[in-house]
Amino acid sequence: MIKDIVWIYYYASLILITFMSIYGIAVRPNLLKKIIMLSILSDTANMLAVLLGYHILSPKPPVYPGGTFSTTQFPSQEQLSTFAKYAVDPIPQVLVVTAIVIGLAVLVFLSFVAVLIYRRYGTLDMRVVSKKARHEVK
Amino acid sequence: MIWDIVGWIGVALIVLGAIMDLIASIGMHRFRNFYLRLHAATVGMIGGAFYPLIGLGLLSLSLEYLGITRYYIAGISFVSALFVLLTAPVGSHVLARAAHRAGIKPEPINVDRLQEDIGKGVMEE
Amino acid sequence: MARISSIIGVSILLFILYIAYTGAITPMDLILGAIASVIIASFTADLVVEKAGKLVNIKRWCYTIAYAILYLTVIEAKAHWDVVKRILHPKVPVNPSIVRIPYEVESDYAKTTIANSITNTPGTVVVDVDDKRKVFYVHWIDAKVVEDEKARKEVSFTFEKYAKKIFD
Amino acid sequence: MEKRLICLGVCITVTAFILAFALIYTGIVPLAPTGNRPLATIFLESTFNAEKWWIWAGSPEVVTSILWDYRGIDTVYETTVFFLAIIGAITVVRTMKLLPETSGKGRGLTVIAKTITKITFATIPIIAFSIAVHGHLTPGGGFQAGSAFAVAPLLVIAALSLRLLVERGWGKERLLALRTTGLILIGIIAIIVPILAILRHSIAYIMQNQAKLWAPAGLSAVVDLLGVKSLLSGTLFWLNLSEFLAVSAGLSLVFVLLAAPTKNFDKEVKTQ
Repeated sequence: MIKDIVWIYYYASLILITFMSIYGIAVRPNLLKKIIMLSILSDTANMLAVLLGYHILSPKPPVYPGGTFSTTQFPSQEQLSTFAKYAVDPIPQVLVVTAIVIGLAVLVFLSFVAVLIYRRYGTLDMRVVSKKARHEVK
Repeated sequence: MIWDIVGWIGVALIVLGAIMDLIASIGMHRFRNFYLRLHAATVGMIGGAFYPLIGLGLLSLSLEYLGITRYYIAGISFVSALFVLLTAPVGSHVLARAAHRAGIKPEPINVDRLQEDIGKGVMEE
Repeated sequence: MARISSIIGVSILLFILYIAYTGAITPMDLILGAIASVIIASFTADLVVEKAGKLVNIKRWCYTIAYAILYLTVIEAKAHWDVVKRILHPKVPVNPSIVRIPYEVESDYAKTTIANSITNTPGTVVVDVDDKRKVFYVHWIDAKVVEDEKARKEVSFTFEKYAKKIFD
Repeated sequence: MEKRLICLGVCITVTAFILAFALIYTGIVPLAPTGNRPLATIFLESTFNAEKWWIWAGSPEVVTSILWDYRGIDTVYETTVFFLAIIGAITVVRTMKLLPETSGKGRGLTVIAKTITKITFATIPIIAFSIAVHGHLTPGGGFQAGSAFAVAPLLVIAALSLRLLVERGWGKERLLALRTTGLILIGIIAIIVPILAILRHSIAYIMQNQAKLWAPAGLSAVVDLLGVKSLLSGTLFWLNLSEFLAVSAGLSLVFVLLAAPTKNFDKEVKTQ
């Protein structure tokens, strides 16, 4: 029962952070704060994916059979089956590694755009920037 | 036998770290200005991060069933602890300096020698 | 010549760090660590080391170990206990001041050791440092004395004694 | 105003809990699972199982072996996206010349911050290298190691100065060249197994690592050094190493360009 409550709490807190970051992206006028909120949003999505791959572990942490650094013998099929029963699902983690890289790429590009906007308009407040840009078009 | 004792020392350090973290967060709440809160943050940094990392290293060294992985965990813990010890005070110092330069007054205060020296023009801003 | 000796010293330290971080001593790790530490030392050594001779001085290393043991057990415990008492006391008694603390060491590492030791003990934070007049400005949570020399005796006397022996 | 904010907070929290309940009891997300999915079990059992030699990846690090061995092409495209972003960033500042004279005064912070930054500048690269060369054995890998490495120039920019970095040769052109070298190395490693296979009159796929049942070619997973067998996991080690080179140079380049002072930008913003 307590386990279930903890689990619901995990999901609810992630959804809460999602709401807050969407609020920040939509309402805050400062471009830098929008970018920070966007990175928080992508991190929350990654966290959700990792949480989907998690499951209740054994009392002892699972230890990889066979030596990790110097290999004298390879682990057998039974050892690996026991390990696979207790280890965490690796596939969401693989997806998250990819997603982190894409998120970083977006962040790098957005920060350069922010730098460029600041050089051009002297401010990062999007209300002022859009007003100035409209003025320029006319 | 000796490794049992080392393991229990590690556990004790980790528990001590948890308590220190709790006290530090209470202190962050109860102290009333930025500079005083830095002292509470130091409690959280050294008592709450450095000692538990040492404890984690000792604990993992004492766990036989981890095999060769335990040296790896212990090495990472000790090196991280060393880096916390080196870099945490620099963070506090830089934050305090930036706050003082930004004009945040350390209230309440008895004597502020830095402000006096800046007023005299001895200490360059 | 000085450059080569400092590169050798720094690469030995980096190699020890690599092995400690990796936690394994297979031949592959040893070879890769040696190559990497020499390469990294070659482009950072002149920043890190001023005089390579100090690196191999056994006496300085002994003082370092003695200071680490003394600092991490006795001094830290005392300072923690003091601040924890203040936090948990119902009235939160504080008596803060920013005091001047002069120092007399020469090298950058010694200054940094003193400043980090002061900041790492809860209750004292180095706010600013003046290189020309050789003073730290320290925010002290319980300023019993505010005169320079007395405050120095209270706050940084031990740190300075050891820092002088280790780095100067 | 205060009341409205509190109401809003309570409403959002309640909505979040209701949504979490809905997600769980409609079966979209699992509630406290106790076992792995079959696919995960297959991956966990096959990446380092010498008995199933026809699908093993030769690496005990499951994430790395899935990433570089089973889904290698995908990773190549992901790397492409990241480096396209860096190329886009460079295009934004393409006419900028980064010289020591035009990269700031170089005053920096106090002596304490400077000394510690020097120490970390020397030690972060060796830690990052350790993460990179154990990417096929422990969690971590080329990208993570590169990100860790790029913290070193960032700290130097913050505490010492950009000028020192540029004077020591961390300029735009050299970092770009290093990044390109890393990318070319990734490309070469991706096609080296097919080339070897063609030379031996057999077949292999691009990005292949170990020998598969239908493509019996591959690099050896174990290397014998001075009588001790160490895992090298075929191409995984070399891919991690070249990714480390590319990512660390690319991210350092991004930080250096972001920290460049306004003067360098002025001319080109006016021309655009």
